[in-house]
Amino acid sequence: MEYTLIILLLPAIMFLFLGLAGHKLKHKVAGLFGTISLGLVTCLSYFTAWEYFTSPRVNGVFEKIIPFNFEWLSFSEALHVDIGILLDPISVMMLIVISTVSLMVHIYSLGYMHGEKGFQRYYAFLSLFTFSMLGLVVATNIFQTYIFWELVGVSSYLLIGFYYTKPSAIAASKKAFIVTRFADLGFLIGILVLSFYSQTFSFVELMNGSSDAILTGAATQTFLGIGVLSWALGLMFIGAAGKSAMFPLHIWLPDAMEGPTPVSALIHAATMVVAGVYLVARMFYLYIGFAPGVLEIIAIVGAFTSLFSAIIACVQTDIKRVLAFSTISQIGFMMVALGVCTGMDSHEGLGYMASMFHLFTHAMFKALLFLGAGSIIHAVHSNEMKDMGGLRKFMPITHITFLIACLAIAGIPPFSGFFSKDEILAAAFKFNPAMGWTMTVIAGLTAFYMFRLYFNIFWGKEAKHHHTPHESPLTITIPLIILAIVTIFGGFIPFGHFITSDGLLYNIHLDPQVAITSVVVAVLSIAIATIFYKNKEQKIPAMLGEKLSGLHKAATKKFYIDEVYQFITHRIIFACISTPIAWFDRHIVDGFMNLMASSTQSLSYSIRKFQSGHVQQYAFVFLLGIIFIIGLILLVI
Amino acid sequence: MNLLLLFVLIPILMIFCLWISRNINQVRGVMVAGSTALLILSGVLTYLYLGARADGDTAEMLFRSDWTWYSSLNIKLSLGVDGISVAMLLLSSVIVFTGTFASWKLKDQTKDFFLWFCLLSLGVFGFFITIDLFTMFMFYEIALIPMYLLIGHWGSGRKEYSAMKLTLMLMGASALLLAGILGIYFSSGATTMNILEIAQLHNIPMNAQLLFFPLTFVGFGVLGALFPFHTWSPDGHASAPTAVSMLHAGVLMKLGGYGCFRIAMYLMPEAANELGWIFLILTTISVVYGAYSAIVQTDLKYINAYSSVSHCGLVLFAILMTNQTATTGAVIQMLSHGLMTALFFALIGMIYGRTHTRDIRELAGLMKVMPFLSVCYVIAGLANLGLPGFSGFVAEMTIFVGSFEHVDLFHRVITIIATSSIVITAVYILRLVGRSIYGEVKNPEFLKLKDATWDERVSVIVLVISIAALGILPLWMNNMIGDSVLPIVNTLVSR
Amino acid sequence: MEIQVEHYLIISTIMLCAGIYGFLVRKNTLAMLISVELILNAADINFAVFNKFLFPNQLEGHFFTLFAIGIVAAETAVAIAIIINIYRNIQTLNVDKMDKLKH
Amino acid sequence: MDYSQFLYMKEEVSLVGVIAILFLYDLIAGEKGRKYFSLITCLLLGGHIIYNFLPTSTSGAVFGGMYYYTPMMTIIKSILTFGTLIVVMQADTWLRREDTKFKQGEFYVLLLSTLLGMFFMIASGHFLMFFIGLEMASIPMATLIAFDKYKHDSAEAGGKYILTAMFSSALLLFGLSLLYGACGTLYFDDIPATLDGNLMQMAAFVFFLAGIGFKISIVPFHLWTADVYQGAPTSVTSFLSVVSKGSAVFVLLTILMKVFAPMVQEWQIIIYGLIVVTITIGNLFAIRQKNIKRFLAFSSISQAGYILLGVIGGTQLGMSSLVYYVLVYMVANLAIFGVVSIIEQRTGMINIEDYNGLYLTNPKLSFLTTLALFSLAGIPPFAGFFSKFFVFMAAFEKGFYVLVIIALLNTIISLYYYLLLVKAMYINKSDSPIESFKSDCYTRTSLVICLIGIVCLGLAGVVYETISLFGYGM
Repeated sequence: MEYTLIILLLPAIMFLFLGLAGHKLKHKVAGLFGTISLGLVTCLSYFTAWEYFTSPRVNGVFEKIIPFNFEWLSFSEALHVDIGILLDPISVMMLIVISTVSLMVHIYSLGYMHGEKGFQRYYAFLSLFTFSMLGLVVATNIFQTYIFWELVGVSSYLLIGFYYTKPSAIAASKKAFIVTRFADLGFLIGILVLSFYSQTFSFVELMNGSSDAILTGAATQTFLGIGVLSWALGLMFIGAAGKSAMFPLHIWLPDAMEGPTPVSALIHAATMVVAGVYLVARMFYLYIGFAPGVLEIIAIVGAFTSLFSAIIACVQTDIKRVLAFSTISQIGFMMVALGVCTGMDSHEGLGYMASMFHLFTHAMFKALLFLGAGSIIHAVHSNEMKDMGGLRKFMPITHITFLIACLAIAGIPPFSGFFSKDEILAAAFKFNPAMGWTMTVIAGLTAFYMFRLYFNIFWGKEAKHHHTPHESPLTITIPLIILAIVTIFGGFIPFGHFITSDGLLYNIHLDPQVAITSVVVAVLSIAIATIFYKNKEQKIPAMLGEKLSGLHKAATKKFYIDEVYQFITHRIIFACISTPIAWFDRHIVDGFMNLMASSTQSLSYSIRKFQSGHVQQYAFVFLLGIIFIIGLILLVI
Repeated sequence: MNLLLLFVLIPILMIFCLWISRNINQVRGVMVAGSTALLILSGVLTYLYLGARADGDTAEMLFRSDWTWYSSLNIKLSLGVDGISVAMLLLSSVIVFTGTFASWKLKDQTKDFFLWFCLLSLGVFGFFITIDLFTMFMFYEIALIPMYLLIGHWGSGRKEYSAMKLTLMLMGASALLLAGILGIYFSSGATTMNILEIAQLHNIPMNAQLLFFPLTFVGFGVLGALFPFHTWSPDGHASAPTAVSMLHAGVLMKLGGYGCFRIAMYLMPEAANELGWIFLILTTISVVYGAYSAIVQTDLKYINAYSSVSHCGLVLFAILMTNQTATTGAVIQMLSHGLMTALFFALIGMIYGRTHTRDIRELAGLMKVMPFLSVCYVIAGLANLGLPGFSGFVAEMTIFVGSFEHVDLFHRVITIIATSSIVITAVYILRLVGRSIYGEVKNPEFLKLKDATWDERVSVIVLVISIAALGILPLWMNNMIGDSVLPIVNTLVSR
Repeated sequence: MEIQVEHYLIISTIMLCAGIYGFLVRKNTLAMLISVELILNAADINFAVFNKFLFPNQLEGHFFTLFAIGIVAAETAVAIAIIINIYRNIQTLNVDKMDKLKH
Repeated sequence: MDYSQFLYMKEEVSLVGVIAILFLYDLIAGEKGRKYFSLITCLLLGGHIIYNFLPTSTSGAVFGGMYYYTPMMTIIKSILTFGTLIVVMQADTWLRREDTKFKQGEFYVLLLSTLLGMFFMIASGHFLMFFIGLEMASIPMATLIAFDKYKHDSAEAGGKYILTAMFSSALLLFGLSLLYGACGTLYFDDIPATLDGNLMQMAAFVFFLAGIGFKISIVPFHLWTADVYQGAPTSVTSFLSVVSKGSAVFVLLTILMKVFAPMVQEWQIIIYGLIVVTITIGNLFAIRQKNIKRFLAFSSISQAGYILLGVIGGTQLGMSSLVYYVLVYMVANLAIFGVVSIIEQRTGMINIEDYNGLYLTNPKLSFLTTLALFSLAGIPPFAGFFSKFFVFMAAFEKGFYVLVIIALLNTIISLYYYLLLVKAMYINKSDSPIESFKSDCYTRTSLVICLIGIVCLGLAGVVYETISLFGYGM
């Protein structure tokens, strides 16, 4: 299946082409170039998936295929960085997700970014991102993952900062890059530690049991009382948490909404932010095998993040930020799903499957939501709820698709979100009822804030618009429709037939108890949302806001996490480390050098009197010299 | 006639032609011709070298040849190159070439400027092709002294102070170095000054090594911006004219690392193993410290100078790890830092030439007025913070992986400390880019400014291409260097 | 009692010290010249005495004395000439006035 | 008596011949004859050099051990003559001035008789010979220093010189008398056998060292140097700073190695201390000088310290490196003095700040000066680097690590003040720079010779090789 190489190369070439020659092209031409090439990529990905999943299973599992691999850099005999393509169920699934969403966004952007300055640059960056993301998921070794990990980071930086004259955008892009960079440091150190003990980067060698012996040996060694492998995998999870905006590294994601909306849909909803989940899934064999403790931490972090951001999402008024926090919360779900796999019973793989499933469905409906939001913003030129309301009659297609997506994320059957979320809840309950109930509550919250959003946009009193909003052009609506269709039927994909932790075939069967509970909860919260927000004037929320003013304020301020970071970076790192060091360098280190020079000068001035110009004094010194030397000799001998 | 000899002869020829050239066009002609010749020459050399290696020539040094100079003192003019020197020669010729174009518009006494510039490059090239202690030291000092006039006469800001400071500190370093070299010569039996032969003899007594290793290492380390002897670098680079900053930060600072490795550690391995930890701590400090002090700088050149301190610290850090991977990384880092920092200084020079300020608080929105330069600046910045696809990433990763392969826990821990610098690098680079490149144009004067001219584009593009090439296809360079560091590393490990 | 080497040496040493002292404290340049002469003569005496008492069977010291006297005469002549020249320039023999060149 | 012995002292004989010719020419030549005076002198000196240059590879003693001849001595004598030749060339402009042109003859005769004295001093095999040579070198020197007799500076310098010179030679003579008393002989060959390092001999040695140190201007016997250098006519200063210093150093080394060899421990300690103070004090004083001749005086003091590094080892390497150093130092210093004197003659400017912006008006002169300064500072590829390196080697070979490092660190200070002059010429801007002028052919020739020397002496290894080849038998 060597043609898969094209999937990787095409976007790269397109990036170089658009980046170097783009400004010579017309907007439309450049956009079409990008879109068409990505269309090809998508077709190839689908073909790959079809060919891969139809190929016969070898003793019950889809075998890992490496159609292409070359040595890019060699550190030592054992440690060498390859650039290659590894096809296995999850990577193929990711290929589908990325290419689909990316294609949708490409098409969508043709309309949405129409007439923007730097249109070609935008498409170049999109291609760069697609290339990096694809490279990330098909990585054959952990170092390749890291390489593309950095690349998606930078392309996200470039795209967030697309409006480079807007201070908020600059700040947001900087924040995003630095926070993820900090997390990547953890990832890098994790890689260093792991490779030091395992002496290999390759996923295959790590996973196929050949290096189990070494790893078990390493697992016995400890550093500061914790197993070295736990260190390694834990540090890697920090990297994953950074990219996937887990608490407390989530702060960059809401700000990242400064970028163009399609970018948010592609990068900050569907693909890049789930890279963390993907990484954990990728290394799942090691996590489950050698560091189950880390998995539990992952579960707890995921659950907390999910709850935390769900609460914030309930009070945000910027629709993109609401969606951003809901993204964080949903990724929390996926993390939980992976984390709860430690219940060592027959269903240990369930969470894994569920998480991947949810990753898939979420990508679709969240992209749909963002693109819908984009369409709305395109119409009313604002992100704020107060500028919207009653849009349903103006933009019907957007309204319907958005509603579908909301139902999906709320977990109402038969929409895709229901199935995946249900699996996650089931896994959570198997792990521990408390976890199960927490997640259920969060699911409820999700439904609530999504419908709050929905009602605020499409119902409620109409804000006065300077011109009546109208439905967006086809380039915008077509992707919405396509995604909506995927969202409706995506749930019926027999996911367990393709992706399970052990690779063996597994039939999804709804656990009725869990399913019913979740549906009931979802419906209830939707009802509450309806009561709260459907009417023109929204008394109850206001009243509640009065009652719980403290909580409300804290939530709107995102629990002051940003302020804490602000304090740490500016007050501590800048003011208490950098400035003193710079001062020290200028005044102590450099000052010492200057001091030596100046002291030599002053010494030379202080002895000038010896050259008094008087012969007799010269003779006296002469004599003293002689006497001194004789004395010296007398001392020595 | 040895091919390597051309590396010295061409600059001498250039100096002569410049001396007789009458007008600026002749000067430019000479410079372009000469630097191009050097570039081609180094390319040819690389090709021949790789060819020879491919044919299985396993000698430690290729293109060897000796001319006796002072027979009674065993001083020979011994030429020879291995992968490291070839890489360095490549770097130097690229930077001389781009430096020529970067200072294309220089009006004030162009002829003399390039005269001294050629003398500087003569020293640099000579240093890398010789393997004789005396000759190496001679070329090393030849490379140092023109800096004074170049900075003092053609520089900017507090140029006289900086020039004097730089010259004196580096001369002080070379004083220690001279003592070290004499020590090596005499304590190894005073029979030869050829590095290879001394390494062969390997008869320097331990107590002598413990005395002379620090002298030699610090002597070279000062040029490699070893904490706390790095303070010449910010002032010097800030005041130097563009081409000189490029050549100095790009190549001259590499002489330090190269010498530390090739002379100090290779010839005195026991002492290197004995005292290595002290210098490891110092270099770790300069890695982190340089990055932190770069955060709060406001002058573009100061930021770059401090980041140079950090990156060159990484070079010394890696060679002290004494394993093949880390050392290879160190050499690649020399290359990559050389190219990146040269690019930085070139761009800063061009921006300064237009805006007449280097203060990032006054610069803003350059992307709007000079897109080419700004984009290249962003590229340089991303390369500097170690983005995959650029040379910086390859170098840093090789260093970190290699260093972390060290069996000793202490080494691994300080590796992690050094690793943390990449985050700080990101901070100051992005701060700089966000402040000065992005944003709205604050100063209406800037709106009139023009983007890069063809000569500037040449130098910038050449540099960007070399950075990207090294970053995208690192393997051949990696192998070339890796083979060459092996004998030295083996010496260090075995003793 | 008969005169021993020591006595001569004591004399010469006294002359040496006197000469040095004179050279260091006398302000008149000619006086300084005379003091130097004292030192030289002390040396000459030494030569003669050593030759006569310690190494009677050779003439090295005596000859040295003769040559030294001759040379010193020449030197003194030049010195006086120069001193006169200086007097022409600064109208004094005071050595302390000869301090235009200093530091 | 066997008169054929005179054949062995051909340098001295031929030099006496030169002096005689010039003396007679001075008598017979009228006004217009004087025009060719310097030309004739140069030719004669050149012939003298060529005649004596090839060192006779034999060595021995004549006149009953009074007079020594070795190849090395021939070489150093040729070097000194060469220096004198250049001084003569550079003096031409000055000597053609109204107030001096009628005493041209005296100048040459005095100069050459000084040189003759040095020859005897170098070749001496007996302290009497040495003393005669020393005096013969210093008495005409005093008159030379006071040559511009109507200039206050010149006169005062002469006075200072003659007084201190007499004082030092008196002490030297006294020391010699003590030595005679202690050893019973003054033949260089016989003394070592009788040395047992008792106090009397020590005192004698110290007096001797002070006497010779006065000529080399070693701290603390150096105080006359700056004043005399400043006051004397520039050509005389240059002669003083290179030729007489060089000869004295050479003599010091030969005597230390020949005569005081048994006391090597003691004198090494003394020289050690002297080197440290000489270099340091010289540098410290040089830093803040305004007058360029004074500045060069102090730089020459510290240079003397570096030369002594070749002495302290007391080895053949030391000997040859010392001679080489003298040669290189002579070339570089004469180049600077040539520039200084021509500028003084043309513009009367003598302070460092007068040189501001010289590069713009007289690029060639300032370029030459820069090269010479770099050579003095020991910057490659100029000869000074090599000579410094070799003397350091010589000292290092004997294990004087600390001394070498101190000397090396002092090079930083020296580099600093040399660079100050470079800075003045290249970097400093001046509203009234020295206007550009053309120098006469004598000066130009001498400067070209110096330039060639500065560049080639180091790069052409043959020079040092020749010297070290004849390094045996001092």
